[in-house]
Amino acid sequence: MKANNRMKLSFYSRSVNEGFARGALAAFLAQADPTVPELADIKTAVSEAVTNCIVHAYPDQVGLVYLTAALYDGGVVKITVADRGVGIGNVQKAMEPMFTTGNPEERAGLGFAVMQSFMDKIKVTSTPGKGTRVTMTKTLAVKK
Amino acid sequence: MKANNRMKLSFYSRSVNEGFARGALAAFLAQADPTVPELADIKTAVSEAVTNCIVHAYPDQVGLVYLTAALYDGGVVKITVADRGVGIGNVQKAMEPMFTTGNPEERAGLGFAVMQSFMDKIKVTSTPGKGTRVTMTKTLAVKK
Amino acid sequence: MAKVTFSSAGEILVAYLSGEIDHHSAQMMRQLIDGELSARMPSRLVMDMGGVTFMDSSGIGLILGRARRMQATEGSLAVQQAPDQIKKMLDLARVDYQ
Amino acid sequence: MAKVTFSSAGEILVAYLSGEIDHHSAQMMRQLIDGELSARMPSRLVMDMGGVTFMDSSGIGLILGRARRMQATEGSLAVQQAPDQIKKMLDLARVDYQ
Ligand SMILES: Nc1ncnc2c1ncn2[C@@H]1O[C@H](COP(=O)(O)OP(=O)(O)O)[C@@H](O)[C@H]1O
Ligand SMILES: Nc1ncnc2c1ncn2[C@@H]1O[C@H](COP(=O)(O)OP(=O)(O)O)[C@@H](O)[C@H]1O
Repeated sequence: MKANNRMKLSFYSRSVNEGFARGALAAFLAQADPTVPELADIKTAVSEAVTNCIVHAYPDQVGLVYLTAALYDGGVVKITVADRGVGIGNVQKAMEPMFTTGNPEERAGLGFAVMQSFMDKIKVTSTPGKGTRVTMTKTLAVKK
Repeated sequence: MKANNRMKLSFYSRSVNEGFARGALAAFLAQADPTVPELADIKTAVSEAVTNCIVHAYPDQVGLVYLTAALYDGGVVKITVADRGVGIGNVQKAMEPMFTTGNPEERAGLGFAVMQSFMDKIKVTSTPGKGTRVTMTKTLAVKK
Repeated sequence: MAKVTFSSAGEILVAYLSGEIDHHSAQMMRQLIDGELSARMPSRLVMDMGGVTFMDSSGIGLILGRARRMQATEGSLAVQQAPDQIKKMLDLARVDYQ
Repeated sequence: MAKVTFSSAGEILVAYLSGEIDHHSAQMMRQLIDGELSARMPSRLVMDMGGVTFMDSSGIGLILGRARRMQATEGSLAVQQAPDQIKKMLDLARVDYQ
Protein backbone atom coordinates (compact mmCIF):
# COMPACT_ATOMS: atom_id res chain seq x y z
CA MET A 1 0.00 0.00 0.00
CA LYS A 2 1.28 3.45 -0.89
CA ALA A 3 1.60 6.01 1.89
CA ASN A 4 -0.29 9.28 1.45
CA ASN A 5 2.52 11.06 3.19
CA ARG A 6 5.81 9.98 4.68
CA MET A 7 8.80 11.43 6.51
CA LYS A 8 12.20 10.15 7.48
CA LEU A 9 14.27 11.60 10.28
CA SER A 10 17.67 10.80 11.73
CA PHE A 11 19.44 12.34 14.70
CA TYR A 12 22.17 11.72 17.28
CA SER A 13 21.50 9.37 20.20
CA ARG A 14 21.60 12.22 22.71
CA SER A 15 18.89 12.47 25.34
CA VAL A 16 18.03 16.07 24.40
CA ASN A 17 16.71 14.64 21.12
CA GLU A 18 13.97 12.62 22.85
CA GLY A 19 11.84 15.75 23.08
CA PHE A 20 12.84 16.78 19.57
CA ALA A 21 11.68 13.42 18.14
CA ARG A 22 8.29 13.78 19.85
CA GLY A 23 7.92 17.37 18.63
CA ALA A 24 8.81 16.50 15.03
CA LEU A 25 6.41 13.55 15.12
CA ALA A 26 3.58 15.70 16.48
CA ALA A 27 4.19 18.26 13.71
CA PHE A 28 3.95 15.49 11.11
CA LEU A 29 0.84 13.87 12.60
CA ALA A 30 -1.05 17.19 12.84
CA GLN A 31 -2.29 16.73 9.25
CA ALA A 32 -4.01 13.47 10.32
CA ASP A 33 -5.89 15.44 13.00
CA PRO A 34 -5.46 12.90 15.84
CA THR A 35 -7.40 13.29 19.09
CA VAL A 36 -5.40 14.48 22.11
CA PRO A 37 -5.25 10.95 23.65
CA GLU A 38 -4.32 9.35 20.29
CA LEU A 39 -1.45 11.80 19.84
CA ALA A 40 -0.33 11.29 23.44
CA ASP A 41 -0.35 7.49 22.98
CA ILE A 42 1.77 7.67 19.84
CA LYS A 43 4.21 10.19 21.32
CA THR A 44 4.62 8.01 24.40
CA ALA A 45 5.28 4.82 22.41
CA VAL A 46 7.78 6.60 20.16
CA SER A 47 9.48 8.18 23.15
CA GLU A 48 10.01 4.66 24.56
CA ALA A 49 11.52 3.37 21.32
CA VAL A 50 13.75 6.41 20.84
CA THR A 51 14.90 6.31 24.47
CA ASN A 52 15.83 2.65 24.05
CA CYS A 53 18.13 3.57 21.17
CA ILE A 54 19.74 6.27 23.28
CA VAL A 55 20.06 4.23 26.48
CA HIS A 56 20.60 0.66 25.25
CA ALA A 57 21.64 0.61 21.57
CA TYR A 58 24.63 2.91 21.94
CA PRO A 59 25.69 2.48 25.57
CA ASP A 60 29.15 4.07 25.37
CA GLN A 61 28.97 6.22 22.26
CA VAL A 62 26.81 8.52 20.22
CA GLY A 63 25.16 6.85 17.22
CA LEU A 64 22.32 7.63 14.86
CA VAL A 65 18.63 7.04 15.55
CA TYR A 66 16.33 6.62 12.53
CA LEU A 67 12.64 7.52 12.76
CA THR A 68 10.10 7.23 9.96
CA ALA A 69 6.38 7.98 9.99
CA ALA A 70 3.83 7.31 7.26
CA LEU A 71 0.12 7.96 6.87
CA TYR A 72 -2.18 5.59 4.97
CA ASP A 73 -5.86 5.63 4.02
CA GLY A 74 -8.27 4.96 6.85
CA GLY A 75 -6.26 6.81 9.48
CA VAL A 76 -3.47 4.24 9.66
CA VAL A 77 -0.21 5.61 11.14
CA LYS A 78 2.93 3.51 10.76
CA ILE A 79 6.13 4.39 12.58
CA THR A 80 9.56 2.78 12.62
CA VAL A 81 12.37 3.51 15.05
CA ALA A 82 15.72 1.93 14.21
CA ASP A 83 19.35 2.02 15.27
CA ARG A 84 22.68 0.46 14.25
CA GLY A 85 23.64 -0.30 17.81
CA VAL A 86 24.40 -3.39 19.87
CA GLY A 87 21.16 -5.24 19.04
CA ILE A 88 19.14 -7.59 21.25
CA GLY A 89 20.06 -11.26 21.68
CA ASN A 90 16.67 -12.48 22.91
CA VAL A 91 13.88 -10.20 21.72
CA GLN A 92 11.11 -12.21 23.37
CA LYS A 93 12.82 -11.98 26.76
CA ALA A 94 13.55 -8.25 26.25
CA MET A 95 9.87 -7.61 25.62
CA GLU A 96 8.72 -9.13 28.91
CA PRO A 97 7.31 -6.47 31.26
CA MET A 98 9.80 -5.46 33.98
CA PHE A 99 12.77 -6.95 32.12
CA THR A 100 15.61 -4.48 31.87
CA THR A 101 19.35 -4.63 31.41
CA GLY A 102 19.51 -0.93 32.31
CA ASN A 103 20.09 0.72 35.67
CA PRO A 104 17.06 -0.38 37.75
CA GLU A 105 17.20 2.98 39.56
CA GLU A 106 16.17 4.61 36.26
CA ARG A 107 14.65 2.04 33.91
CA ALA A 108 11.39 0.29 34.76
CA GLY A 109 11.64 -2.36 32.05
CA LEU A 110 8.28 -1.19 30.72
CA GLY A 111 9.27 0.37 27.40
CA PHE A 112 8.08 -2.50 25.21
CA ALA A 113 4.98 -3.02 27.38
CA VAL A 114 4.04 0.64 26.81
CA MET A 115 4.60 0.36 23.06
CA GLN A 116 2.40 -2.75 22.98
CA SER A 117 -0.37 -1.26 25.03
CA PHE A 118 -0.39 2.27 23.52
CA MET A 119 -0.18 1.18 19.86
CA ASP A 120 -2.29 -1.37 17.95
CA LYS A 121 0.60 -3.47 16.70
CA ILE A 122 4.36 -3.65 17.26
CA LYS A 123 7.06 -5.72 15.61
CA VAL A 124 10.67 -5.88 16.78
CA THR A 125 13.54 -7.22 14.70
CA SER A 126 17.10 -7.17 15.95
CA THR A 127 20.50 -8.57 15.09
CA PRO A 128 23.22 -8.53 17.75
CA GLY A 129 26.02 -6.23 16.64
CA LYS A 130 23.91 -4.82 13.80
CA GLY A 131 21.01 -3.01 15.41
CA THR A 132 17.31 -3.01 16.18
CA ARG A 133 14.16 -1.94 14.36
CA VAL A 134 10.77 -1.39 15.99
CA THR A 135 7.73 -1.04 13.70
CA MET A 136 4.50 0.22 15.23
CA THR A 137 1.06 0.93 13.78
CA LYS A 138 -2.03 2.60 15.13
CA THR A 139 -5.33 3.34 13.41
CA LEU A 140 -6.81 6.72 14.30
CA ALA A 141 -10.56 6.94 14.90
CA VAL A 142 -12.35 8.27 11.83
CA LYS A 143 -13.68 11.81 12.36
CA LYS A 144 -17.25 12.61 11.41
CA MET B 1 34.01 21.99 12.96
CA LYS B 2 32.01 19.25 14.63
CA ALA B 3 28.32 19.90 15.25
CA ASN B 4 27.12 19.59 18.85
CA ASN B 5 23.86 18.23 17.55
CA ARG B 6 22.49 17.49 14.12
CA MET B 7 19.34 16.19 12.46
CA LYS B 8 18.43 15.09 8.98
CA LEU B 9 14.91 15.05 7.65
CA SER B 10 13.33 14.09 4.34
CA PHE B 11 9.72 14.32 3.23
CA TYR B 12 7.48 14.48 0.15
CA SER B 13 7.21 17.74 -1.80
CA ARG B 14 3.59 18.21 -0.74
CA SER B 15 2.46 21.61 0.50
CA VAL B 16 1.05 20.17 3.73
CA ASN B 17 4.67 19.43 4.70
CA GLU B 18 5.65 23.12 4.74
CA GLY B 19 4.10 23.43 8.20
CA PHE B 20 5.58 20.10 9.25
CA ALA B 21 9.10 21.20 8.28
CA ARG B 22 8.76 24.37 10.35
CA GLY B 23 7.39 22.44 13.32
CA ALA B 24 10.16 19.85 13.21
CA LEU B 25 12.77 22.59 12.92
CA ALA B 26 11.33 24.51 15.87
CA ALA B 27 11.39 21.29 17.95
CA PHE B 28 15.07 20.81 17.09
CA LEU B 29 16.07 24.43 17.73
CA ALA B 30 14.34 24.53 21.14
CA GLN B 31 17.53 23.17 22.77
CA ALA B 32 19.45 26.23 21.51
CA ASP B 33 16.91 28.46 23.28
CA PRO B 34 16.46 31.02 20.47
CA THR B 35 14.56 34.26 21.10
CA VAL B 36 11.08 34.50 19.58
CA PRO B 37 12.25 36.75 16.70
CA GLU B 38 15.32 34.57 16.03
CA LEU B 39 13.15 31.46 15.79
CA ALA B 40 10.61 33.29 13.59
CA ASP B 41 13.41 34.46 11.24
CA ILE B 42 14.79 30.95 10.84
CA LYS B 43 11.36 29.37 10.37
CA THR B 44 10.53 31.97 7.72
CA ALA B 45 13.76 31.46 5.77
CA VAL B 46 13.38 27.68 5.89
CA SER B 47 9.74 27.94 4.85
CA GLU B 48 10.90 29.85 1.74
CA ALA B 49 13.49 27.25 0.82
CA VAL B 50 11.15 24.30 1.43
CA THR B 51 8.33 25.98 -0.52
CA ASN B 52 10.71 26.51 -3.45
CA CYS B 53 11.38 22.77 -3.57
CA ILE B 54 7.65 22.07 -3.54
CA VAL B 55 6.66 24.75 -6.07
CA HIS B 56 9.67 24.97 -8.40
CA ALA B 57 11.90 21.90 -8.05
CA TYR B 58 9.20 19.31 -8.72
CA PRO B 59 6.63 21.18 -10.82
CA ASP B 60 4.63 18.19 -12.11
CA GLN B 61 5.46 15.44 -9.65
CA VAL B 62 6.07 14.62 -6.03
CA GLY B 63 9.75 14.36 -5.08
CA LEU B 64 11.77 14.36 -1.91
CA VAL B 65 12.85 17.42 0.06
CA TYR B 66 15.93 17.10 2.30
CA LEU B 67 16.35 19.29 5.36
CA THR B 68 19.29 19.22 7.78
CA ALA B 69 19.93 21.36 10.82
CA ALA B 70 23.05 21.48 12.96
CA LEU B 71 24.09 23.39 16.07
CA TYR B 72 27.66 24.55 16.68
CA ASP B 73 29.47 26.29 19.53
CA GLY B 74 28.69 29.97 19.91
CA GLY B 75 25.04 29.67 18.96
CA VAL B 76 25.71 28.98 15.28
CA VAL B 77 22.79 27.31 13.49
CA LYS B 78 23.41 25.82 10.05
CA ILE B 79 20.57 24.61 7.87
CA THR B 80 20.50 23.01 4.43
CA VAL B 81 17.46 22.51 2.22
CA ALA B 82 18.00 20.38 -0.88
CA ASP B 83 16.05 18.70 -3.65
CA ARG B 84 16.74 16.45 -6.65
CA GLY B 85 14.47 18.46 -8.91
CA VAL B 86 14.82 20.53 -12.08
CA GLY B 87 17.61 22.78 -10.79
CA ILE B 88 18.26 26.45 -11.60
CA GLY B 89 20.05 27.56 -14.80
CA ASN B 90 21.06 31.02 -13.61
CA VAL B 91 21.29 31.17 -9.83
CA GLN B 92 22.33 34.83 -9.73
CA LYS B 93 19.28 35.87 -11.76
CA ALA B 94 16.98 33.63 -9.68
CA MET B 95 18.17 35.35 -6.52
CA GLU B 96 17.24 38.85 -7.72
CA PRO B 97 14.34 40.28 -5.69
CA MET B 98 10.99 40.06 -7.57
CA PHE B 99 12.31 37.50 -10.05
CA THR B 100 9.97 34.53 -10.32
CA THR B 101 9.21 31.87 -12.88
CA GLY B 102 6.14 30.92 -10.84
CA ASN B 103 2.56 32.12 -11.15
CA PRO B 104 2.80 35.87 -10.40
CA GLU B 105 -0.68 35.67 -8.84
CA GLU B 106 0.87 33.56 -6.06
CA ARG B 107 4.64 33.97 -5.99
CA ALA B 108 6.21 37.31 -5.13
CA GLY B 109 9.74 36.40 -6.23
CA LEU B 110 10.96 37.26 -2.74
CA GLY B 111 11.93 33.83 -1.40
CA PHE B 112 15.69 34.27 -1.80
CA ALA B 113 15.49 37.91 -0.66
CA VAL B 114 13.82 36.75 2.56
CA MET B 115 16.43 34.03 3.12
CA GLN B 116 19.20 36.59 2.62
CA SER B 117 17.68 39.17 4.90
CA PHE B 118 16.45 36.84 7.69
CA MET B 119 19.62 34.72 7.93
CA ASP B 120 23.27 35.80 8.30
CA LYS B 121 24.59 33.91 5.29
CA ILE B 122 23.10 31.92 2.42
CA LYS B 123 24.75 29.86 -0.32
CA VAL B 124 22.90 28.36 -3.26
CA THR B 125 24.31 25.64 -5.51
CA SER B 126 22.28 24.13 -8.31
CA THR B 127 22.72 21.89 -11.34
CA PRO B 128 19.98 21.86 -13.98
CA GLY B 129 18.37 18.43 -14.09
CA LYS B 130 20.08 17.40 -10.82
CA GLY B 131 18.72 19.65 -8.12
CA THR B 132 19.36 22.55 -5.81
CA ARG B 133 20.90 23.00 -2.37
CA VAL B 134 20.50 26.05 -0.16
CA THR B 135 22.82 26.38 2.87
CA MET B 136 21.96 29.01 5.47
CA THR B 137 23.58 30.01 8.75
CA LYS B 138 22.55 32.27 11.57
CA THR B 139 24.29 32.99 14.87
CA LEU B 140 21.96 33.23 17.83
CA ALA B 141 22.57 35.95 20.40
CA VAL B 142 24.42 34.60 23.42
CA LYS B 143 22.18 34.45 26.51
CA LYS B 144 23.46 35.83 29.77
CA MET C 1 -4.89 26.19 11.47
CA ALA C 2 -5.11 29.08 9.01
CA LYS C 3 -8.49 30.84 8.89
CA VAL C 4 -10.22 33.83 7.26
CA THR C 5 -13.37 35.47 8.57
CA PHE C 6 -15.08 38.53 7.09
CA SER C 7 -16.98 41.58 8.16
CA SER C 8 -18.50 44.08 5.77
CA ALA C 9 -19.73 47.65 6.25
CA GLY C 10 -20.92 49.63 3.24
CA GLU C 11 -18.21 49.63 0.60
CA ILE C 12 -15.57 48.15 2.89
CA LEU C 13 -14.80 44.46 3.28
CA VAL C 14 -12.52 43.44 6.14
CA ALA C 15 -10.82 40.03 5.93
CA TYR C 16 -9.46 38.81 9.28
CA LEU C 17 -6.59 36.41 8.62
CA SER C 18 -5.30 34.15 11.36
CA GLY C 19 -2.92 31.24 11.88
CA GLU C 20 0.07 30.45 9.67
CA ILE C 21 0.22 31.87 6.16
CA ASP C 22 2.43 29.80 3.88
CA HIS C 23 2.12 28.51 0.31
CA HIS C 24 -0.17 25.71 1.55
CA SER C 25 -2.65 27.87 3.44
CA ALA C 26 -2.38 30.89 1.11
CA GLN C 27 -4.11 28.92 -1.65
CA MET C 28 -7.15 28.37 0.55
CA MET C 29 -7.11 31.97 1.81
CA ARG C 30 -6.92 33.34 -1.72
CA GLN C 31 -9.99 31.35 -2.78
CA LEU C 32 -11.97 32.47 0.25
CA ILE C 33 -11.07 36.13 -0.20
CA ASP C 34 -11.62 36.13 -3.97
CA GLY C 35 -15.00 34.44 -3.48
CA GLU C 36 -16.04 37.18 -1.05
CA LEU C 37 -14.71 39.91 -3.37
CA SER C 38 -16.74 38.54 -6.29
CA ALA C 39 -19.86 38.31 -4.17
CA ARG C 40 -19.69 41.77 -2.56
CA MET C 41 -17.68 43.92 -4.96
CA PRO C 42 -16.35 46.24 -2.21
CA SER C 43 -14.42 49.38 -3.15
CA ARG C 44 -11.99 48.82 -0.31
CA LEU C 45 -10.48 45.59 1.04
CA VAL C 46 -8.82 45.62 4.45
CA MET C 47 -6.63 42.65 5.28
CA ASP C 48 -6.37 42.38 9.07
CA MET C 49 -3.29 40.42 10.14
CA GLY C 50 -3.96 40.61 13.89
CA GLY C 51 -4.24 36.83 14.28
CA VAL C 52 -1.41 35.81 11.98
CA THR C 53 1.23 33.79 13.85
CA PHE C 54 3.53 33.09 10.89
CA MET C 55 3.87 34.43 7.36
CA ASP C 56 6.40 33.78 4.63
CA SER C 57 6.58 35.45 1.20
CA SER C 58 3.53 33.46 0.08
CA GLY C 59 1.61 35.98 2.19
CA ILE C 60 3.15 38.80 0.15
CA GLY C 61 1.95 37.06 -3.01
CA LEU C 62 -1.49 36.85 -1.43
CA ILE C 63 -1.53 40.57 -0.56
CA LEU C 64 -0.09 41.80 -3.88
CA GLY C 65 -2.48 39.62 -5.88
CA ARG C 66 -5.48 41.04 -3.98
CA ALA C 67 -4.09 44.58 -4.42
CA ARG C 68 -3.98 44.06 -8.19
CA ARG C 69 -7.56 42.75 -8.14
CA MET C 70 -8.77 45.79 -6.23
CA GLN C 71 -6.86 48.19 -8.54
CA ALA C 72 -8.48 46.58 -11.60
CA THR C 73 -11.84 47.88 -10.35
CA GLU C 74 -10.44 51.24 -9.13
CA GLY C 75 -10.66 49.93 -5.58
CA SER C 76 -8.04 50.02 -2.84
CA LEU C 77 -6.44 47.69 -0.34
CA ALA C 78 -5.06 48.25 3.15
CA VAL C 79 -3.15 45.99 5.54
CA GLN C 80 -3.65 46.48 9.29
CA GLN C 81 -2.78 45.04 12.71
CA ALA C 82 0.35 43.25 11.49
CA PRO C 83 2.45 41.75 14.36
CA ASP C 84 6.12 42.76 14.43
CA GLN C 85 7.51 39.74 12.59
CA ILE C 86 4.93 40.22 9.82
CA LYS C 87 5.86 43.93 9.61
CA LYS C 88 9.44 42.84 9.00
CA MET C 89 8.24 40.84 5.99
CA LEU C 90 5.98 43.69 4.76
CA ASP C 91 8.89 46.14 5.03
CA LEU C 92 11.14 43.87 3.00
CA ALA C 93 8.46 43.64 0.30
CA ARG C 94 7.74 47.40 0.54
CA VAL C 95 4.08 46.78 1.32
CA ASP C 96 2.47 49.66 3.27
CA TYR C 97 0.49 48.96 6.40
CA GLN C 98 -1.47 50.92 8.99
CA MET D 1 10.64 22.75 30.20
CA ALA D 2 10.53 20.13 32.93
CA LYS D 3 10.54 21.54 36.48
CA VAL D 4 10.29 20.46 40.12
CA THR D 5 9.28 22.72 42.99
CA PHE D 6 8.87 21.67 46.61
CA SER D 7 6.74 22.45 49.61
CA SER D 8 7.25 20.92 53.01
CA ALA D 9 4.99 20.65 56.06
CA GLY D 10 6.14 18.70 59.09
CA GLU D 11 7.14 15.20 58.04
CA ILE D 12 5.66 15.55 54.55
CA LEU D 13 7.54 16.73 51.46
CA VAL D 14 5.51 17.52 48.36
CA ALA D 15 7.33 17.59 45.00
CA TYR D 16 5.38 19.37 42.26
CA LEU D 17 6.49 17.99 38.90
CA SER D 18 5.67 19.82 35.69
CA GLY D 19 6.46 19.73 31.98
CA GLU D 20 7.55 16.67 30.04
CA ILE D 21 9.01 13.72 31.94
CA ASP D 22 11.25 11.57 29.74
CA HIS D 23 14.64 9.94 30.16
CA HIS D 24 16.33 13.30 29.53
CA SER D 25 14.39 15.32 32.11
CA ALA D 26 13.95 12.46 34.61
CA GLN D 27 17.70 12.51 35.34
CA MET D 28 17.50 16.14 36.43
CA MET D 29 14.27 15.57 38.39
CA ARG D 30 15.77 12.59 40.21
CA GLN D 31 18.75 14.65 41.35
CA LEU D 32 16.55 17.50 42.55
CA ILE D 33 14.19 15.22 44.48
CA ASP D 34 16.97 13.10 45.98
CA GLY D 35 18.80 16.25 47.05
CA GLU D 36 15.68 17.48 48.83
CA LEU D 37 15.09 14.04 50.42
CA SER D 38 18.64 13.97 51.78
CA ALA D 39 18.31 17.49 53.16
CA ARG D 40 14.88 17.10 54.81
CA MET D 41 14.52 13.38 55.57
CA PRO D 42 10.68 13.44 55.36
CA SER D 43 8.67 10.37 56.40
CA ARG D 44 6.30 10.86 53.45
CA LEU D 45 7.01 12.02 49.90
CA VAL D 46 4.09 13.17 47.75
CA MET D 47 4.77 13.44 44.02
CA ASP D 48 2.24 15.87 42.52
CA MET D 49 1.80 15.30 38.78
CA GLY D 50 -0.70 18.13 38.22
CA GLY D 51 1.56 20.03 35.82
CA VAL D 52 2.95 17.07 33.89
CA THR D 53 2.13 17.37 30.17
CA PHE D 54 3.90 14.20 29.02
CA MET D 55 5.37 11.15 30.73
CA ASP D 56 6.88 7.96 29.36
CA SER D 57 8.11 4.96 31.37
CA SER D 58 11.15 6.95 32.52
CA GLY D 59 8.64 8.62 34.87
CA ILE D 60 7.74 5.20 36.27
CA GLY D 61 11.41 4.56 36.89
CA LEU D 62 11.56 7.92 38.68
CA ILE D 63 8.55 7.08 40.90
CA LEU D 64 9.59 3.50 41.71
CA GLY D 65 13.14 4.56 42.53
CA ARG D 66 11.85 7.22 44.94
CA ALA D 67 9.41 4.66 46.45
CA ARG D 68 12.32 2.32 47.17
CA ARG D 69 14.26 5.16 48.77
CA MET D 70 11.34 6.04 51.04
CA GLN D 71 10.79 2.38 51.98
CA ALA D 72 14.45 2.02 52.95
CA THR D 73 13.82 4.53 55.76
CA GLU D 74 10.35 3.13 56.64
CA GLY D 75 8.80 6.11 54.86
CA SER D 76 6.02 6.19 52.30
CA LEU D 77 5.31 7.68 48.90
CA ALA D 78 2.10 8.87 47.24
CA VAL D 79 1.31 10.07 43.72
CA GLN D 80 -1.43 12.67 43.25
CA GLN D 81 -3.13 14.90 40.66
CA ALA D 82 -2.11 12.76 37.69
CA PRO D 83 -3.78 13.86 34.41
CA ASP D 84 -5.65 11.12 32.49
CA GLN D 85 -2.85 10.19 30.12
CA ILE D 86 -0.43 9.84 33.05
CA LYS D 87 -2.99 7.68 34.92
CA LYS D 88 -2.99 5.38 31.90
CA MET D 89 0.76 4.96 32.33
CA LEU D 90 0.48 4.51 36.12
CA ASP D 91 -2.23 1.85 35.65
CA LEU D 92 -0.05 -0.05 33.20
CA ALA D 93 2.81 0.00 35.72
CA ARG D 94 0.42 -0.81 38.61
CA VAL D 95 1.45 2.30 40.51
CA ASP D 96 -1.26 3.51 42.92
CA TYR D 97 -2.34 7.14 42.89
CA GLN D 98 -4.79 9.37 44.74
N1 LIG E 1 17.21 -0.42 20.70
C1 LIG E 1 17.70 -1.33 21.58
N2 LIG E 1 18.98 -1.77 21.47
C2 LIG E 1 19.47 -2.68 22.34
N3 LIG E 1 18.77 -3.22 23.36
C3 LIG E 1 17.49 -2.82 23.53
C4 LIG E 1 16.90 -1.86 22.67
N4 LIG E 1 15.63 -1.67 23.07
C5 LIG E 1 15.43 -2.47 24.13
N5 LIG E 1 16.55 -3.18 24.42
C6 LIG E 1 16.71 -4.18 25.50
O1 LIG E 1 15.42 -4.56 25.95
C7 LIG E 1 15.29 -4.32 27.35
C8 LIG E 1 13.86 -3.95 27.70
O2 LIG E 1 13.50 -2.73 27.10
P1 LIG E 1 12.25 -1.89 27.65
O3 LIG E 1 11.07 -2.80 27.80
O4 LIG E 1 12.08 -0.71 26.77
O5 LIG E 1 12.66 -1.44 29.11
P2 LIG E 1 13.82 -0.45 29.64
O6 LIG E 1 14.17 0.52 28.55
O7 LIG E 1 13.21 0.22 30.82
O8 LIG E 1 15.00 -1.32 29.99
C9 LIG E 1 16.30 -3.23 27.64
O9 LIG E 1 16.68 -3.21 28.98
C10 LIG E 1 17.45 -3.64 26.70
O10 LIG E 1 18.19 -4.71 27.25
N1 LIG F 1 14.58 24.59 -5.42
C1 LIG F 1 14.40 25.20 -6.62
N2 LIG F 1 14.37 24.46 -7.77
C2 LIG F 1 14.19 25.05 -8.98
N3 LIG F 1 14.04 26.38 -9.14
C3 LIG F 1 14.08 27.18 -8.05
C4 LIG F 1 14.26 26.63 -6.74
N4 LIG F 1 14.25 27.65 -5.86
C5 LIG F 1 14.10 28.78 -6.57
N5 LIG F 1 14.00 28.51 -7.90
C6 LIG F 1 13.87 29.52 -8.99
O1 LIG F 1 14.21 30.80 -8.48
C7 LIG F 1 13.12 31.72 -8.65
C8 LIG F 1 13.10 32.73 -7.53
O2 LIG F 1 12.83 32.09 -6.28
P1 LIG F 1 12.30 32.94 -5.05
O3 LIG F 1 13.16 34.17 -4.88
O4 LIG F 1 12.18 32.03 -3.90
O5 LIG F 1 10.85 33.46 -5.47
P2 LIG F 1 9.50 32.66 -5.77
O6 LIG F 1 9.50 31.36 -5.04
O7 LIG F 1 8.44 33.58 -5.25
O8 LIG F 1 9.43 32.47 -7.23
C9 LIG F 1 11.90 30.83 -8.72
O9 LIG F 1 10.82 31.46 -9.37
C10 LIG F 1 12.44 29.63 -9.50
O10 LIG F 1 12.52 29.90 -10.89
